[in-house]
Amino acid sequence: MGIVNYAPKILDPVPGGKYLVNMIDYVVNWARANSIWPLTYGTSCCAIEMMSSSMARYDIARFGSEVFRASPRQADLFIIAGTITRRMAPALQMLWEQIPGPKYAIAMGACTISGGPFVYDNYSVVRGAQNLIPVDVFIPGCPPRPEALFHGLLTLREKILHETCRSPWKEGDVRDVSTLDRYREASKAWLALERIKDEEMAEARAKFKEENPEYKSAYKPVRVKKEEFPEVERKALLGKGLENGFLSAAEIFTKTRDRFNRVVAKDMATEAIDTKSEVESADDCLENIMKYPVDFPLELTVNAEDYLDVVKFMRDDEDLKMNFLIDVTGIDYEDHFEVITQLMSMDRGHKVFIRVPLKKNFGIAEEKRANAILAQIPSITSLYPAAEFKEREVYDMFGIEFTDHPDLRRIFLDEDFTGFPLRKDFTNPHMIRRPL
Amino acid sequence: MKKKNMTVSRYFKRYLKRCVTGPVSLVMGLSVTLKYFFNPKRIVTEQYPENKKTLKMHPRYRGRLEMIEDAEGNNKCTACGMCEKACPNASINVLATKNIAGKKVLGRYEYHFGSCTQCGLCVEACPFGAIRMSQAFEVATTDPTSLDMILNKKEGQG
Amino acid sequence: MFTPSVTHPIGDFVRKLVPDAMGYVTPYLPQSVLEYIPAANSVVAFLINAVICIIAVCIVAIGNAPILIYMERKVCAHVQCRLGPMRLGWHGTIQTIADVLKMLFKEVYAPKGADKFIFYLAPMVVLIAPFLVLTLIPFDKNMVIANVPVGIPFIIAVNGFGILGILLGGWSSNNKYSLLGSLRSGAQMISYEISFAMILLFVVMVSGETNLLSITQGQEGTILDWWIFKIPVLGFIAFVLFFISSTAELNRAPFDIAEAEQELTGGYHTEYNGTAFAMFYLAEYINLVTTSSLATTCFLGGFYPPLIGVEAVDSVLMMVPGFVWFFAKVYFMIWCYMMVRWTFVRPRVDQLMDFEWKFLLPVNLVLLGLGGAYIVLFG
Amino acid sequence: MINKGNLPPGFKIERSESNSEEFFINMGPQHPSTHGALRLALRMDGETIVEMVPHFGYIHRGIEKQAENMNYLQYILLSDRQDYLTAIQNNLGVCLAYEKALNIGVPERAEYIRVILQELGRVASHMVFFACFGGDLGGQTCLLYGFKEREMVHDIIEEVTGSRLTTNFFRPGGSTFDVPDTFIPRVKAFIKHMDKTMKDYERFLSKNIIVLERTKGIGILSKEDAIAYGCTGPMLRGSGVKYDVRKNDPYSIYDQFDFDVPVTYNGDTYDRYTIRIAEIHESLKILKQAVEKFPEGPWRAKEKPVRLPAGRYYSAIETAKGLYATYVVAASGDKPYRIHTRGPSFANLAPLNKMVQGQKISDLVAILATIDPVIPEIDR
Repeated sequence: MGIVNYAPKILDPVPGGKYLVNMIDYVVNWARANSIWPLTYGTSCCAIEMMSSSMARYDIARFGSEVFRASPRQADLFIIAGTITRRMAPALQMLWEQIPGPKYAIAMGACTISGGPFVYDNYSVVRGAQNLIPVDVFIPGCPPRPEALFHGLLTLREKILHETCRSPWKEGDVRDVSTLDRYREASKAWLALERIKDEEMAEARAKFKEENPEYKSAYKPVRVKKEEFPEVERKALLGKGLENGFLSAAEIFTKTRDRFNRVVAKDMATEAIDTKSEVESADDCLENIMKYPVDFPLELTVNAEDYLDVVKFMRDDEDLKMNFLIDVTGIDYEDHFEVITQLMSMDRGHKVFIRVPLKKNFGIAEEKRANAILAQIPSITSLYPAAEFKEREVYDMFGIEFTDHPDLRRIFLDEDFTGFPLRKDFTNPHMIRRPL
Repeated sequence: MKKKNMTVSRYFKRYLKRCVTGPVSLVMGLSVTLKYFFNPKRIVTEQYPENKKTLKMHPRYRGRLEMIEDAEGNNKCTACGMCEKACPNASINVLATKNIAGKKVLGRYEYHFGSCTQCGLCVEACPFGAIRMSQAFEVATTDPTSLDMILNKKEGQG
Repeated sequence: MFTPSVTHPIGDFVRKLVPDAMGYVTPYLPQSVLEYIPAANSVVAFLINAVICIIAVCIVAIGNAPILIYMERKVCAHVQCRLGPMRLGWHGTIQTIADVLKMLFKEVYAPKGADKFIFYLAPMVVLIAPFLVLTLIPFDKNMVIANVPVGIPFIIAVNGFGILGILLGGWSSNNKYSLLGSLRSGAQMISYEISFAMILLFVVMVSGETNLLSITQGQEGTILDWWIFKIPVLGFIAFVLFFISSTAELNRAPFDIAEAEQELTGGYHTEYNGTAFAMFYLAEYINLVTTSSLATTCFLGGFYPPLIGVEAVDSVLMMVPGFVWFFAKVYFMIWCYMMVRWTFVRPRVDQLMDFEWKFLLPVNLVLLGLGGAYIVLFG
Repeated sequence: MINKGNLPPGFKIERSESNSEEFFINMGPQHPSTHGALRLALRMDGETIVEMVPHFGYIHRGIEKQAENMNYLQYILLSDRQDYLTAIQNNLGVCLAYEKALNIGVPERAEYIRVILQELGRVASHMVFFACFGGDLGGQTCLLYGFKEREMVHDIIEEVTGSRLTTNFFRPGGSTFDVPDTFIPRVKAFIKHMDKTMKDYERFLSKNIIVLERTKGIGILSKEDAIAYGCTGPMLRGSGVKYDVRKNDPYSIYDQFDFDVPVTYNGDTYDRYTIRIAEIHESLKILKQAVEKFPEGPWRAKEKPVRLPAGRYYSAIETAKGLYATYVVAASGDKPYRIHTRGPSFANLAPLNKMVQGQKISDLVAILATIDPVIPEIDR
């Protein structure tokens, strides 16, 4: 690229050289503006629209851009399609650096302009690609239509055509807008304006009031009439497995209760940890179960000591045959965690959700608590291999340790990330609270 | 595909079978592409910048937010802030002011297009039908600050 | 052996022109120089000849490449129910020129840790083989640059150069994907070289010539005299086998495991950019021209028109000059390559090897045997 | 000598013999065939994969954290962005959980709208699979063919919902809008077109010998493994388990339609491909029935403010990828205490390491294509 930029230096002294330089400019710009090869890069929804734009119906090839290069070294254009997370940011910057100049970037979609749907309450999304790399064209939309992308491409084309070798392409600047809270900024600016306006208007308003003491606004806003709809009763459909042998919630409960007498079924609305020493009676539990429609899965509250045994029993018992693990997840309450293991029987069709309340270990000093593991529970990876990733997720999000887990590492966040995001008291310097 | 205890005859049988079925299947595939190649009617491409005049979005298409204004530029907004609350990521600032009678009216309807997800929840939430989603889709820009827009031309009525 | 001999018209013209021109110059030259004139005469003639040949090759090779790239884009677009380049020139005709210009003005750099000398050498090495092969191709009766008696062995010998460039490029890039790609490519091309050579040998065997011009001249007559049809069934099988192995030689889909964008993000040329990448790109398409020319020469009757034995039609066909027929056939071959490329999926690397060693090679050997038998019985 | 100590994190297999040919390759996060921002660390022996460790989180957007401070309706639009290929199905999954909580039913017309859009979404998603599968095997043309038909679906979806991809359409008790008059004729035309084109596409890819060679016997997932690893959807049915949430845990009005659950028993890449093709046909079958019986009437139940009573609500639906479950823990107020999504792709990716061991790097691409993961739904 360097050669062209020397053209004015060499040719200007020559008589008529200026015209030659202009001609070179024209040819080079024409080539650059009409042959934009994008890089194959996409992370989420916008990537699909980017792909759509290269497909038969929209056909980006008409602009000469169908040559999507997988290697950044052969690309000219970086269409940043999709959310950029903090974990992805270094990779994104590296890709940008690998593209040989002159290179251009299009921020496609709301996520890459400002963070999009993930602006507030978010600890992992970079609010806008312009924080990381210089962006030339912004295409708002979530995701923008392929036509909008083409419009962006044409906008970029116009921009390229304005380059000359006297003012050649150079890498733009990165703008840090990551801490920009547009809502609060606008409100603040408006408040300041309002104050001035109030001061200015005070007299006029007082005068107006004096003149029309009985003033009532002539404007009556009309509410939009909404269609009336009937109320419909919900039908609870009962599931069935691959074979017969569906057990109702009460049957599962009694079966488990026979074996483990500390297992209880609480009202689903209760969240309190079992502080009472005595266990609720089986009848109370059955009453709780009966309160809910048939398509609500049974939720059992199990002690952490019994947890592994209960799961093992459920898996191995011939009638229960819980051979499928739907999910393992957690909930953070103020004083305790709850790990929820969702089991299902593919053959029989019934489901059991096992709630395991775990007391938080408040022995850890308060300042260290944010980054410390506060509870432990045995891992069920040996029973269900599916649990491996799920338990890693719970560990990553809540800081609950799963003992005997084969590979307990963070799964979604970096190893050096501070804190566990799904705890209610989680704070992060990058997070902006949602203003409403 | 590899079976260890395959006899020689079976191996050759399979070999010969594949020699026949293989090319046939390939020719079948080729016949599809040839059919598509020689039939220009199958081309489905819409040529965007050239078809600008005929290109129309569906009536429900959610482009960017816009204010419904009458001929004089008056809007129906009462600055109730329902849309603001409905917006999942605070892309709307309903900035209220007091008019000369001291009544709360809309001062400025600020809309951050750059973060708008075009979900349409604000339009759903608006009790007075003051806003709608426009059909605009040619929205690319080189200047990100132009994406923070003010939608109302006039103060609210009241 | 390598005396460039553009046969009749241009060559004669040059041979005549040089002494004539010297006649004008001699009176002004000192006596000491004049003693060397007979020798200088032939040297100058040689040089002028060489320049003409180089220009001719470059026109064929480099002039064809943009057309081919455009053609490829259009063919693939129409197979895929879309339009392809539309906005630059009439139906996007000058799109490739923009692409080439843009690539020439791109920043060029080698990745960190790359062996810079070899890194930049590789794309040039890749270009050598197709250019050398092109010199041997008879485009028309009088248009052959080097009418080498050992044409086919020479092509077989030279073709290996392409692998070298790819291997060097992949290795010097300091990238695991590039290395994997070049290793795959090396293995693939060396294997397919064998069947490629064997089919050329089949042609040599049935035609009894190694010189390409003679091979072409052996196919004079109607369409049935072309080698593809002259030997019933065998010729066609040989042609199909040639098509398959040359596709592999070309590293084109479905045998593009060396590039394998979905697996290796571009294979051996992952790390190349700007002009160096353009050279790889160019080499691919020049290779396409040479291989198609070879197929045309060996199987499709070279520059001879497809006569069908009906006098009225034939006389019309004969009016079209030979090189037009030649290029028409070449472009038909290229179109076939393109249709295949945009239809089939890519086999795995070990299946590719299996296919060569377990299918192509045995079939080739059988074919050679049958060809020999045919010659003995009927030829 | 490779022992656990000097292996990168995640790798487990220890090999006693020294093997100097082993090397590590990093695939992603920007790689044409990892379907977005997935990163796979590969331990290779030549072209053969010894072991693979997936690294997630390159598109972890903290949706679940964000949901805690959003109201229930606003979460529906975040569910669009999880699995964007089946956005319209995710919408329904979330709405079903809300409906359970609010105890509101859905009128018949709304149910039909739901079913038709669901199945259209499934066809669209499977067409993307068809496209990417062909594309990942190296056939670029396939990529475009698949997307061509998908565009038709998205045109219909756009006409109904107002957005091509992120629909944000369903609400507890129905949907935001009624369908326009052109909806049913368009769906009918689409079914007719699809029936014809699928024949072409199957001829193009299904019997192709290279595809057969590339996919048969590759990436075998046994029935036991499929269940143990929590695979759902076409992954599970490809391995011979006939489990479909639409049949086995019915929601909406799927119990009123006559359709089969295709199932194959080899559990290899080819089977997972054929399952999806068969599912397209089944979806078309449902669509035909639904279009025939499409009723008039109210298209929405009475609107209620979406404030869930305290409790826990679980809903499961079958998206194109598998079991998509939403678990809502509601406290008082209009904001969820916690919403958790069980996405099918996350579970389906779990056995990948087991499936690719001993296969070639090209097979990895093919296997990954038939798992058909959507990474934002894994990372959430």
